[in-house]
Amino acid sequence: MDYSKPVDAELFPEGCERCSLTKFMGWMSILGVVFLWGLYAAVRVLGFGLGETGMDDYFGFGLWITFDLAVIALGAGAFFTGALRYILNIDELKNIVNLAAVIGFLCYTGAMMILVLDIGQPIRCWFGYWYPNVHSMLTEVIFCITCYCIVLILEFVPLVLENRQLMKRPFIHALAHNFHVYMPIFAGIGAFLSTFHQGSLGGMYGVLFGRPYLFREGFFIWPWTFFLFVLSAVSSGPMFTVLVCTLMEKMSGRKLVSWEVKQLMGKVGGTMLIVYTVFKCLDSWYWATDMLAGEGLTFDQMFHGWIYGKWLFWMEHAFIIIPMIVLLIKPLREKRWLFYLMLFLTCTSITINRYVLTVQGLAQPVMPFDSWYTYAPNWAEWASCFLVFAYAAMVLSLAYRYTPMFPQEVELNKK
Amino acid sequence: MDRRGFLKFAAGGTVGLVASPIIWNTLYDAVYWTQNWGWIPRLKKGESQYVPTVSKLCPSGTGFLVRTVSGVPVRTIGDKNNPVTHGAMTALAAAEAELRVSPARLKTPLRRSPDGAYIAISWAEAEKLLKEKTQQAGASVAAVSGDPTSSINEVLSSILNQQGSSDFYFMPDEEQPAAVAWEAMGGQGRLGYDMEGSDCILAVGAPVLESWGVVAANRSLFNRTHPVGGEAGQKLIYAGAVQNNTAAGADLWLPMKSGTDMALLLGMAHLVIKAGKNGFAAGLGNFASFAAAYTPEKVSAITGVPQERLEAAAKALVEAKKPLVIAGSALGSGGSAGSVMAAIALNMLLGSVNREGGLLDLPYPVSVVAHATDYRDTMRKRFVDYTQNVAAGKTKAPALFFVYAANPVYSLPADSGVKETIKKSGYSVAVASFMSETCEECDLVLPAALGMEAFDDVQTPYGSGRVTYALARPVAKPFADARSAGELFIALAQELKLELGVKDMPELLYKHAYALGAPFRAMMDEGAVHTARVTLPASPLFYNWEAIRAAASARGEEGDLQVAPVVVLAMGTPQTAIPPFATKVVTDYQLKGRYSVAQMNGATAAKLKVNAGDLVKLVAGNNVQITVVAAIFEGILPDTVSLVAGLGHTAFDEFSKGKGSNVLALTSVRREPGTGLPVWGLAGVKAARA
Amino acid sequence: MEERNNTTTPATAAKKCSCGWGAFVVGLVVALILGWWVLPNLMKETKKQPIAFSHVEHVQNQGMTCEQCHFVRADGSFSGTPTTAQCAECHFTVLGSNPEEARFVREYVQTGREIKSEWLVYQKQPDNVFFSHALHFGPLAELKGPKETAEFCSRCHLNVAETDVPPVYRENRLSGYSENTMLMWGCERCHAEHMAMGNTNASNACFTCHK
Amino acid sequence: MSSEVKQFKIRWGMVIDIDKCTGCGACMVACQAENNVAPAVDGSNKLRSLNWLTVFRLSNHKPFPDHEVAYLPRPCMQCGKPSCVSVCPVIATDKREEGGIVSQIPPRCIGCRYCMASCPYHARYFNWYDPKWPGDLAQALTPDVSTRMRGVVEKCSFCHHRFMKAQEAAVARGEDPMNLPDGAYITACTEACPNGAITFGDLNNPAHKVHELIKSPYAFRLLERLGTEPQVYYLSRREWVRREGDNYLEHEKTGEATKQG
Repeated sequence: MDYSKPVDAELFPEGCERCSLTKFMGWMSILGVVFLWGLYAAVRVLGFGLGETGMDDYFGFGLWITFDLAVIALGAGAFFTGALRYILNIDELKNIVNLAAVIGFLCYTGAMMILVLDIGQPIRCWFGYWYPNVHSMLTEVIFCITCYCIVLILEFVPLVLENRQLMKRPFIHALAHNFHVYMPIFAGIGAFLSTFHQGSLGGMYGVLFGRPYLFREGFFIWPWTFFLFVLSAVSSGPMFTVLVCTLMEKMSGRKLVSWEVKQLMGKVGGTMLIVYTVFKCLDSWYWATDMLAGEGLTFDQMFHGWIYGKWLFWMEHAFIIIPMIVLLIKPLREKRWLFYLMLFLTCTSITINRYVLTVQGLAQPVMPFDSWYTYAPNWAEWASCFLVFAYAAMVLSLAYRYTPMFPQEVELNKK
Repeated sequence: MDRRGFLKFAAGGTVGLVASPIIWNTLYDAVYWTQNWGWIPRLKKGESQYVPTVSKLCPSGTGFLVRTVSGVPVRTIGDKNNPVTHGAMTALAAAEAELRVSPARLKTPLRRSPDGAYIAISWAEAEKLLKEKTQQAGASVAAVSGDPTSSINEVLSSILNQQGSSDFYFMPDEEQPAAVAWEAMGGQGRLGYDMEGSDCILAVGAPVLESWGVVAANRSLFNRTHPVGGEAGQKLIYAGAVQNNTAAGADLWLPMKSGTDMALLLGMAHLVIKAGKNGFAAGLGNFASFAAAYTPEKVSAITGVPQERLEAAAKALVEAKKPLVIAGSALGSGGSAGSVMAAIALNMLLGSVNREGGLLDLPYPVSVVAHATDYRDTMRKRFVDYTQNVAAGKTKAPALFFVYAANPVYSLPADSGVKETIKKSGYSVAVASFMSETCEECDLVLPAALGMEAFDDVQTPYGSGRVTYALARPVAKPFADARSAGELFIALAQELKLELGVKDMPELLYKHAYALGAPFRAMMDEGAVHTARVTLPASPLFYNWEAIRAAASARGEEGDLQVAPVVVLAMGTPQTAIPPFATKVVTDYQLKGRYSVAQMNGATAAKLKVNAGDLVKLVAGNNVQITVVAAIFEGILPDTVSLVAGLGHTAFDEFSKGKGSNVLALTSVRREPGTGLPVWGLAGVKAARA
Repeated sequence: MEERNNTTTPATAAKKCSCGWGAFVVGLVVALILGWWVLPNLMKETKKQPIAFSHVEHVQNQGMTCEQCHFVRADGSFSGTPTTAQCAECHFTVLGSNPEEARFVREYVQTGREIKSEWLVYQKQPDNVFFSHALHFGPLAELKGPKETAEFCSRCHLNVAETDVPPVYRENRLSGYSENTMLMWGCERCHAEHMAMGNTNASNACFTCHK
Repeated sequence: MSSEVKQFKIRWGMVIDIDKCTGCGACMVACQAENNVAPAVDGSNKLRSLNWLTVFRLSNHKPFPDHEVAYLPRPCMQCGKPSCVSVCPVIATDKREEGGIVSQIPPRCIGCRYCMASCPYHARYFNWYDPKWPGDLAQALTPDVSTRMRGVVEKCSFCHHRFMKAQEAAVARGEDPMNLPDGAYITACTEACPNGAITFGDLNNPAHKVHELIKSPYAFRLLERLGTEPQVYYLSRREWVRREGDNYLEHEKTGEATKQG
């Protein structure tokens, strides 16, 4: 036993250094406290009812749905990177695909946790399967998200099995290997499921023909928001993966993924962003000038005061147009801070998009004699979101500490 | 067994469980559990019955069918066969089955212990106490009743009279000033209004579609004269400071400053005289020349009503075949006699007296209980004069004070002296159905049955154009330990060996029906209601212009803003407070959380520099200060704030307590010039942002 | 695992393997017994009816018809089980020698206690179900006597007309449902299949049966 | 994804004459009592008070003294093309039955609130907590509508239980339950309105009063341009009231824009 190393060093990935166990446990305890706070909120919500939240009859959707949509979009790095790596065989991506899978796993399981809180009767959640309404976009979401969640678990398991000590067991070794062989299949199923439910999540809003703020026409049974959600997810997903990776590098002080791979991810996301931006702007233009007028409404009527002001609309658009341009221009893209900033702006824009569709779409009074009301999430909603953050940070910390998530790590940190 | 064996055993077990129904059935059972949680009340089953009777909680005696399931009332539904209210309901009457079991309902007799807390006692003990206290009090006993339509009053007044006391009062209501006015103008019977026969009604200050008169009947009339999607068969003009529910139904709204009713009526008189309507009676010349001073310009300046609307209203009256003018107060009590006199004069000018569709001279209800005070004599007595005198020490406080079906502590201004009277009286007894503010002041609280739980009656309410008589019949057992108030008083009289001439409530009701020629059997068995067009020989009316002039000299209240109270029946009455099911009917422009909402128009708000949603302090002339939330509503006069009445309860239950402020707290008792009548309902306030 | 491989001979490994399969079968059988019989029974609780009512006595010996106690009211609603007051129309005093009857008169008729609210209804539906007997009675008009009526009614109900003591009443501890309560799939045998009992015109819309 | 307008032989509908409504609230009280809606201690928070029927106050937006006021009772519109039905993932809400009433079955509902988001009329309400009837109030529950539990959505059902009872009574009388006479089935709010502002009946049946009323030039429906095809109609002789019934651009006139929609 080497006493210069942390006591759990035997479990570390081959050739990698990690902080002391004490320090690690300290970090985990901080997360644990946040986790318990969220757990308290969750218990209250499950025990007393959703009245414990800040939602009301005008805002049946709030922070939680915004959160779910945002993390599911940002977690899309998993399926998209996976598809590029395993189906299109872009080999460099193997250096980040593990992280993308873990992030995807965390985002989806986190969203599932919030959904359990968000539905009023969690004990009846299986009705979604047993009595499905095939016309509902939400049914599709329920099916695909749960199925994809299983896929993500299957993608996450091999990484756990690759732990140095576990891999010593031949059975697990073989199992992990088998998983890897089947990974392209998982990636394929994942890509299919994920594309559909990302789209369905967008479709959920686009089909609401009673809500002029949200309603969109579309192609066949899918409103335009269906495609916009897919595009926004595939552009922001890889970017979010890079951002998380960079954050982990800053926190651990170790290089984990090479700049080139990140650039590649940025390029991939940026390319998708171009498509998204073009369609998004077209959609907004058509909506503002044509669709609303057909319903007797004006663009101005969609906004109110500061909290539901136009700044959100302009910011959402600016934050995809600027990154699109910057990521297109090579010299700019190569400036690290600018690169990261652009990724961040894109992720912000996607989050704003999910927020305005969820909250502002409901706030906009459709009946002329109705009024604008405001919604603010209360502590219980925030706490349960932080529960997911804490859970994600804990799992990510464990995965980083004990599994070979980053194939390049050893090489990049050679002294 | 080794580990591998165990794993296989577990695998087999899993397969077996999945292949057996228990997991899947339990999934279902768990859902059934969520669908039938034990802590959520289950429905009762049984036979439904619909029994016609009348409401005793709703001031208009709404006729309804009480639906019972296995004998328990669950709903009240308008009774289409009721010849008075024709199936029309009020928000209050619609809530009566729920009010019957509301948390504020009194369950047992309560006696106040020396430390101030209430102790539940038995009826035997309560009756013993009641007998002792009445015997001890002798002639020093007073009583007030808040239910003028009930013949239970006769039993109570008979007890008082036989004890040697004449201090039996009605709570101040809309009729008392009207009776004064009618008499002053030469009326000999009871003032009645044949709204049904009229083709154009001008209601000045009287919210005829919400709280004035026999509201349910007024509404059914409005219904019949305004066919769905068709032409209105009757024009309704409403003058008031706020575009309230009545204004919403009216064909024309005259925005009239609070307290300027007389000026408006005199201005209308001037205009109709000019148009050639001058029904002759003694004093016409003097009245006409007095009214001539009320030119449209002047009236418009005083009342705030735009001149063209005054003229439009006058034109409508002149052109109508059977116009009818009604004056009343927004609050339903504390109104002025002067405005009713002016309204009578206007009706006289229009020829609308003692004819179909006009003012009628109805007979007053008569007493059938031995030694009881007649309705008319009780109506003439002024409760607030009495309580103020007792409070000031000018009159000896009674040794025993009864409060029956009334909540004067809440429903009268703070300086009315009621609280002091109760405090000073030797012993105070409240007979009520709900734990009101007044009950909380009394020494003994006796739970009274509701109309649907006991025998009671509704004699012609004020505002009617006919003589009507309806019985309230016991449809259900009294809630908890409540008892019929009528039977309680009859039993008390019997204990005291007093003579009533009736042995129980059915006999009392029978005697009343007999006196009116009403079909008692059908009323008792089927809930039939008696109505009759009975009018007295036409009274020799005259234009008592001097009394009108005196009353017109009343000064307005001082303050930057006038308070215009709005009464809505959904808020209940002072006796019931807010029914549990009405809290959602209370709007966000009436109440916001703990605060009353003061509505004002944009110009007023700009002047006060307040925005919608701001907290505002209102300070009244009597230095009472309340905090309200401002709301902008353009259907209200400048420099006026509207507050809804019925808030600010400190008793009752969680549905009423601690919500907003009592608008009556802002008012003070004044004396009307000429008649000397105690009046209130107007309040001037100063406002500042809180 | 490597160590174990070193110490196990192929023979013992094979033996273990077969013993392992045995374990699988044992697990399977135990679970099936638990899942099909033991646990479902544990979930249920047997309850006793307040009175050992005999239909045989009333129908066969006294010649009563079903409709004397179970009838459609004028408004179309169904009376269900009779109330104490209805029973007391005959049983105002003890009529026979059955001790249960004497107990009924003593404990219910004389005290005014309501038997209807205590009687355990075998087919009891939850509050959220609307069931109209009148709307299901169409073919009843054709029925001639108690026998046919009982036959018709027992398509849904237990055939109690020929029972001398009330059948066993068992209730699920979690859901509170009687084990005889017809579940939605049972209703759907006709409501989802219009022709199941001849053309019944049954709608399968949610509000047809839920309130 | 747009479902087609559903066609039925019977189409229960309501005609609400706004000019007759004075906003007294009797309909709301009757509705709560009839349908076992639990009372709220603080009803002044309109975003959390569960009401199947809500009365809105309308304004002509003119300053004093030209201001006019009107009241608009809003039940569930029982849309011909409901925005809520197609979105429900578990078929807790449906429009399938003869009569065209949009059903909502709380025991099926999982509480996702997607239907609430879809409804532009805010006709749907959520049980944020378990309903409570303090003290003895539960004694006044009717046997007609099951009590709900926390975490489910509910809405106006046009007092559907009364439809069932009317059918039951018709069968007991030996009449055709699918051809009820006018007035045999009306909702609790219709019955309670003292001003007779609400008329209820089968829109398709010429023997029913509503059949004619909806042809009035003063008739309109809420938010017709969205294409929801409500079964609730409103009447008003006042142009400004009709204009409040839908969204119009400045130059658009009522009655015109909706025809094309």
